[in-house]
Amino acid sequence: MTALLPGLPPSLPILGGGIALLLLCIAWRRSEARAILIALATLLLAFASLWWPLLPWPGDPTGMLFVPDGWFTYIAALILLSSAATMIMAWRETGTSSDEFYLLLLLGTLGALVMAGSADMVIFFLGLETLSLSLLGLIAWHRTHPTADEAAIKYLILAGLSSAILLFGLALSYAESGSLRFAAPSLDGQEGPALPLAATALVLTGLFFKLSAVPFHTWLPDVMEGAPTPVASFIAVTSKIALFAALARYFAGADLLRPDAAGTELAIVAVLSMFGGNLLALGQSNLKRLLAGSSIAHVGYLLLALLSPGPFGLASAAVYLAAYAAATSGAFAALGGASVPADIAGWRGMFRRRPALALAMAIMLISLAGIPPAIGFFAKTYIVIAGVSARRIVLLVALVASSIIGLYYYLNVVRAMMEPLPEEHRAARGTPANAGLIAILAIVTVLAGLFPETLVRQTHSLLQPTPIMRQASLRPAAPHDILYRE
Amino acid sequence: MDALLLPLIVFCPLLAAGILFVSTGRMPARPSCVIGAGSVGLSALLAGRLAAGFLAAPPPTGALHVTLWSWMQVEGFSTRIAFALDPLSLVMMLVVTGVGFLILLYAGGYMHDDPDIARFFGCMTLFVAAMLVLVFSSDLLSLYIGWEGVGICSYLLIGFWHTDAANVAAARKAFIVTRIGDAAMLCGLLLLATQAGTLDIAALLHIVATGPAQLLPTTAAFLLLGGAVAKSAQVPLQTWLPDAMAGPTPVSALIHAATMVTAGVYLIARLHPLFMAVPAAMTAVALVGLVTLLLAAGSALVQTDIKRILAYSTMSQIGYMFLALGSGAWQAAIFHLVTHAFFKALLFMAAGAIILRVHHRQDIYQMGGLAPAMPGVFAAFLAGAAALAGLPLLTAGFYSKEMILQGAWHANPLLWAGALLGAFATAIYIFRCVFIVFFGTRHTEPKGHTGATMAIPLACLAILALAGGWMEMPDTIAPVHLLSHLLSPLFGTPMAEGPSWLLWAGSLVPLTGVGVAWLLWRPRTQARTTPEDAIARLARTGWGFDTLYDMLFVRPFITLGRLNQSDICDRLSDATAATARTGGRMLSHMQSGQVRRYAGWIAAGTVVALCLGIRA
Amino acid sequence: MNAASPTQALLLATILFATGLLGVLARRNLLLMLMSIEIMLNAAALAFIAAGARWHAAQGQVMFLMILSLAAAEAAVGLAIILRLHAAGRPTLDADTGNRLKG
Amino acid sequence: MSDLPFILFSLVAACAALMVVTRAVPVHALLYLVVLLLSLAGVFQALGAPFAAMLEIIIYAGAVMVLFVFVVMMLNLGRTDRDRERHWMAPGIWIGPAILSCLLLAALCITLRAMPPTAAPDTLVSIGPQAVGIMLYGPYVLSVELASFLLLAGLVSAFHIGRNIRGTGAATGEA
Amino acid sequence: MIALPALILLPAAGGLAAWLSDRDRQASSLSWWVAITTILLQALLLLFITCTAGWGHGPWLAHFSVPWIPALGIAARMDMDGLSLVMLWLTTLLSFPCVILSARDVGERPGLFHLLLLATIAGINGVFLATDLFLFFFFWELMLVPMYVLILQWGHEDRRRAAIKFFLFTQGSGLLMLVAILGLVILHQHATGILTFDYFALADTPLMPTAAMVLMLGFFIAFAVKLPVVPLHVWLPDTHTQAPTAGSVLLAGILLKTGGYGLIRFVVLLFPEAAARFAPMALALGVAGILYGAWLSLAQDDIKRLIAYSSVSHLGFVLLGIFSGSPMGMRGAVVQMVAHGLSTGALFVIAGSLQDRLHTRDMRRMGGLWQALPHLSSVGLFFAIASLGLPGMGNFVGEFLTLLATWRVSPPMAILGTAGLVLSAVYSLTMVGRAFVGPPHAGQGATHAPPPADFGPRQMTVLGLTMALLLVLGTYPQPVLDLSLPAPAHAAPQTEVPRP
Repeated sequence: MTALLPGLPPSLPILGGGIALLLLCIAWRRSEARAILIALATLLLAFASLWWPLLPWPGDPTGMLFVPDGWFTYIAALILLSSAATMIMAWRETGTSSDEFYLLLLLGTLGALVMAGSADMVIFFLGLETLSLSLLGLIAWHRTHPTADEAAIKYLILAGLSSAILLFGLALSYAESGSLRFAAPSLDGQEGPALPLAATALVLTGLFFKLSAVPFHTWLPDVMEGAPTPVASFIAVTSKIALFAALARYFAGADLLRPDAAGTELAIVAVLSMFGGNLLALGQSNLKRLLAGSSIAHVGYLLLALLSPGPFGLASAAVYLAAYAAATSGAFAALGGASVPADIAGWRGMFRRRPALALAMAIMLISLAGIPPAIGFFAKTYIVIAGVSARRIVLLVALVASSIIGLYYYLNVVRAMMEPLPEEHRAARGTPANAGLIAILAIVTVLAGLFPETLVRQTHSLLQPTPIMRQASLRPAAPHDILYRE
Repeated sequence: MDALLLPLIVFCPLLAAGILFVSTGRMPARPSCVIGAGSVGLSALLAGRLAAGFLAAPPPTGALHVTLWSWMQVEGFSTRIAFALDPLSLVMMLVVTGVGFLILLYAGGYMHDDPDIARFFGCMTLFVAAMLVLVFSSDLLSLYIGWEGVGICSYLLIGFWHTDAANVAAARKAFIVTRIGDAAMLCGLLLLATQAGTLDIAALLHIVATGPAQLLPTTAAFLLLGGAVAKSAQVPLQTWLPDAMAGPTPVSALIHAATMVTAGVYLIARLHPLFMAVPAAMTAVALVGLVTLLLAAGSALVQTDIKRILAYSTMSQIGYMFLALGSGAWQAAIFHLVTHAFFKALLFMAAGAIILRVHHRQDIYQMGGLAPAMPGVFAAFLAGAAALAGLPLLTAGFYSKEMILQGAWHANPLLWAGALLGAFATAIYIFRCVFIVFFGTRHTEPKGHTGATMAIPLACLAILALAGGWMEMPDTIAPVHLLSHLLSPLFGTPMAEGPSWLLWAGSLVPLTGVGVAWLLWRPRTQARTTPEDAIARLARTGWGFDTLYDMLFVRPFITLGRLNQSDICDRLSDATAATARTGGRMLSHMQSGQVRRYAGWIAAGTVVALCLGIRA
Repeated sequence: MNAASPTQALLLATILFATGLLGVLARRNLLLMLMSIEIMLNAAALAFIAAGARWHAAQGQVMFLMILSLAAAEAAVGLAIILRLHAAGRPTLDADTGNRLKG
Repeated sequence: MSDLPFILFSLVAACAALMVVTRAVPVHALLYLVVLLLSLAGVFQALGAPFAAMLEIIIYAGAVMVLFVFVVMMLNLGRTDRDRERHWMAPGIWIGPAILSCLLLAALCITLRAMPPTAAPDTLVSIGPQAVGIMLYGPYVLSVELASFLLLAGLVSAFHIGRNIRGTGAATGEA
Repeated sequence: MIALPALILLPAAGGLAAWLSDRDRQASSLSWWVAITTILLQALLLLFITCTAGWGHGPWLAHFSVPWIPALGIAARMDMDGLSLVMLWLTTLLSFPCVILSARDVGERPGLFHLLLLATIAGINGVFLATDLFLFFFFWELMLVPMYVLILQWGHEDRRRAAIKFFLFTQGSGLLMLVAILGLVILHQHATGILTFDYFALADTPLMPTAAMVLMLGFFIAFAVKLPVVPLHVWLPDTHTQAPTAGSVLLAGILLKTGGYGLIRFVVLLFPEAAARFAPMALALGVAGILYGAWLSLAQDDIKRLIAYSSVSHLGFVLLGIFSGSPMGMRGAVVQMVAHGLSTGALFVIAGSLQDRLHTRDMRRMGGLWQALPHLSSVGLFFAIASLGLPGMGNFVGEFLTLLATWRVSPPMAILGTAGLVLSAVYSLTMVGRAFVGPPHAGQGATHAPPPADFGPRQMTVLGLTMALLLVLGTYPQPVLDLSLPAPAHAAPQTEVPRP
């Protein structure tokens, strides 16, 4: 059995089982409470299983479909936690017959986990598309919202397009090397590097699309605006974490400091994302779109970490992912819990109406902006450490310049919340679960910012994705190796 | 004992100033006067006691040194708050406290119905204290405290009646113009401190005397001259003094006639070895003095405001002192400083008494025929005018001016000629004033009478203005050399006297001037006017310096500042912000909502990445 | 050179891929955009099969199967959304007009 | 192996793809798409992948296309739709996409030409269902499981979306 | 010494207490009393620290260190030398006018106001103490946030723009400094293999001249924005103008000084060679600041803007002093900072009071205020005179020493700087002339509003003490001069400084 399931981390079957159970439950009798309980329990179980793996990880990915190394464990923990946060956000927010919502969320989480841990193109592709298809259902969830369909169709077409491009890239890569391992082609010993580079470019398009890096980002604001708030959070957090993990894994063995096309493209996209995201958010009055822009910019910062190999590169990215996940989830939870239109005007005077909520929102925004004492400050510092350490001067300059733009719009929201409101009316409250979530995230954001040592130590040692050797294909390609011919 | 006395002389007025400032608005008029005048009087008494002691038993080093405390002590530079009493500062001390007391006494009468009298006396006593600091300091930097201190007091007092915008403007102008000189002086101090490592006057002069000849003395002397020129209202920084007459008359008497404006003379005299080391600076001092004395006398000839006449006269007289300094006649300069303090304070106070009586009018053409109405004031004014004109034998001004003429003759006969011309003009303008104000038809009926507090100082100063010159006489008349003798440890023996016809010339010229004035402005039936041609107009406006400066410096500066009021750097940062906002709009535009266009971006990005890959 | 070589097949895949892209970019009808995407997916599938043939391995066909399932699922969801759009006020299925999410 | 079928199917496929993209009537495009899929099945066969060719015909050209046909029928398109479609396909609109597509094509062709030779001989071997099956249920058995989740995700999504069509339609109809 | 972190925690805790004490709306002045108590306690604490400091045991007087993020070599390390002590005292002293005068009359939510005020002070104290570069940067950024909210909530009409400008400029330049800090840390790591943010360890980093220059510039720009140095000053006039009075006082009095402090502590002492090479440029910038600030100050109609530009001018002297390359200049710069803090802080108190009373800052609508507000005007006159650098006041000592130090390096620069003194007289007296003296403004008599209240005993006492401090600083600056020379970066305190 173990030979058949190479490297399978136990959290995946747990999730699969949970999905099956939920399916049965839905078939038996619909109940939102039971659905969320099962879903949360599944996530919790999967989370716990990260620390008690059934199968020891040998440390060598050869011949394995999954790489349950430290990087995966960490990312999986983040994915599971942020999924749980999404579920709590969605509690009583998604209307009737919402148990399927949790089913889809679980499916998406499964896809994300698969993607984060995959060592093989097939697996990666399946994870990606599982996530993508469940997202489609989630985005189009609200039948009464006129924008839901629009968001869904946009996502469908663009995701299809990018999937096709990604697939074509994978195919080229396979055609070139004969290996389905999910890793960037190594350029050593090649006569003409054009084909592997072209394949990488196409694959990167697919990854960047899902990561919503500029210029592949255009769908994100629209989709996030059209989707229900928890789903937007899911897109911005869970999906991005998984994709970033996969991207890091893809380039795990590659030397990104070398001025070849892949490194250059990554750097260009990083700079574009930093500026593009921040500038895009600058002009937004809708908070969801603003957060979309912000999340685009954060992808740029993360790419800087990725592009800075060395002792700090991915460790800083890991810390940053955690900070980003906490703050963005928190911001969306606050958005969901505020029960006001998600534009800045709706949030005016929030400090008078819902001081605690406004404070939490302010903490999240401050964290995203990278201002102490929130964790975002430390995380950004850490990324800059990595960048400086790798001497990524241009990228650092871009980070500094675009961060200044970022400060403006984050603080603009804070400012709006502080403005006095002519008429004092109290907005409806969100669910207690959501309020608890917001509180926990706010506290975590501040405490982690004040005492980041634990997080740093967690990420410091673990965290290089294990490189996947390209030549370690399942089937070495040679004529005599063809086992079955007609 | 003396070491305690010296700071105490400064401290008395300083304490009074403190009390008066703190109590402003609550203390009635009389106690204010008592505190103000009394403290200075006490200082004068102490100064007298100190002077007596000094003269009786001069300290062996020639000066009494008192170090109060170390002011700044850092690497390579230290300065102390330190006082020294030597003959020069002794003379100055007596003038400042003595004349100062008389003027404050007078002010008690002059200002007694002003609601802000406490503030007035506060500023006045503060001024006396600052002036004493200036005089006593044995360190150039602590001298600078007094130097700027008197400046700020001058500012406060010129603008004392602050509800009138003109007064405020005059005060500001006075301070700023002198501040220009002060800045030059500060540069000089910086240079000296850098080169010599100290600002202690004695040490500094020692270094100048013994040190290698270098750039230091020349530049420093000229920079310090800049400060002196501004403070003493000499060309080209003289424009503030006439406007400064906006202040109350006692202020004009004390600050803008007797003491502060002579600080420049004092400074140069104090640092005379430095200036002697630089012949060019000496020439410059003499020329500045000559030019000022002639220009100012010319302006005074055509003024109609009695205080402005006196102001131009002050400039002119200080020009004499500068001329003397530039000629190397140090004693003459100090002597004239002393006598000028007497007679010019007298003139101002007499003028103040007149102004008070004629309903605060200052135009001499609106007075006329006042001699019968106020004989005492007339007598005092006449005494002052005579001393100013330098009428022979009787007046103090005669002796000091003679000494200056002698010195100028020794330096350069041309200087002498110019000075003589100035003396001629002096006699004309001051007696023009006398004739117009006190003779002829009465245009304004005087009211009230001049009180005792005003009369006593007038009398005292009148006596001093006439008799004060007898402490120093030419050998031709009587070999009295009290002042020269006193100052000789500092300045050396005065130069020998010139031929005796010089004395005759110096005696006859003022008399001729009085005669000319009588011819032109003697009481007549028809109205007496001042000529109204272009030169006269130019002279009346102080030879157009104000207009020139206004056009050259003030206006461009203000205009450019106004243009840049909103700060061009700020616009640049705004432009950056606007760029960012435009970028945001462009990206929003990219977000057109059309899925085809989004797909286009994706495809374009892919194609570009592909092309990158192929090129690599 | 053998005409039916994997390289030639890859060339065909590329042509189909470009044509599909042309369709996605140029057509305004959502249905036809969806069809164009199907073309692109097919091109990718063809590329995988060609690559598999090049390496004489079965993995290309495994991937083909996965793509097939994706295409089926995506077509199902996509068509459902199109139907809903059609029913809910965008009967022309025009991708360019009627967008509320923008800016 | 004969070259002729490959070349023939390739040509047909390319032409059919172009037709799909340029048809004004969706049904025509759909039919060309079916032609494309069928000819692709031929190409697969020529490449030595008979199993893939069968699946292409059965599932793709069969099942998936039926879905499309079904939807096109439900949409109930008419002459006005065709005219509108023609109008949308004004020549100007093609310029940008064509440039992008051509660039992509050119770039990929250049890279393909630079494809290094493989260790394998340039002969084609046919890889039948058996090989695929062993591969699928051997090392890649997990992918089958995952594919089922993928299909489940698609199913649930499509179900949820599709369930509400009538409701919303009725709602708009009433309004 | 545990008292060092207490200096940061005490205001923070006091602020929280003030905030909580304002929960019930009845006792709105309770929070004010809490705030005053906090400041008093802080003063006592500082007195205690001053008394128990390790005098005579080397330049560093007190030390505190606990590990914070050991994985990255970050510690919560604080050290105090004379310079820190002077700046801390300045902070503490200026908190009094802030709270006693300005915060008393804040309109709504005084509790929050006091919280933010004290939080800013806590951050500033941290900046003056931290000797771990990460900790320093942490405080450096942290002190901006409450200030931002202060301006935003209690500022004047155009507060949004001002607040965001303030934040963007300071924070943005801070990011540059962050990059420079990390660059230094990484270079140190490359050279020695040790990852640390410790100030003393980093001071020994061997650096190539170019690298040192680049890093130095990173620090310099951040501090130059804060100081501010022309042309990076543009945030300052807007911010000062729009900030509430207490905010202006805090900004002008202390916050700007963190820039000067940083220049001394981090630019000059960490990169002595690079700073020396950069000195001519910095001197030129300083002179440009002096003249440009003075010039624009003269052109303003808004009294707060005028004072703000005068700050630009005054702090040009600080730059001159710091980069004159001699201890004398540095001492002069510190005195100038202290004196400017006192005088300009007081001027902002006065300008703020004027705005409270007249509801305008436009000097075209003032004039002749002396008659209605004699106390206020006389105090204003005093501080205007102080700010024009009259000898005998602290400002003169600072300006003289910096100019003297500059003269040794470059006489032309010193001459230009001296020219700034003339201009300072011009704008100071123009302000006095337009606002306090002269004929009363026509509009004032027309309104039948009750005459504005003059300064009462509370204001006069506090401002009187400030005057006294300025005078003492001007006539006997030796204690400050002795303290103000920063301890060298290489003389790290080995362990806990022994108690005397």
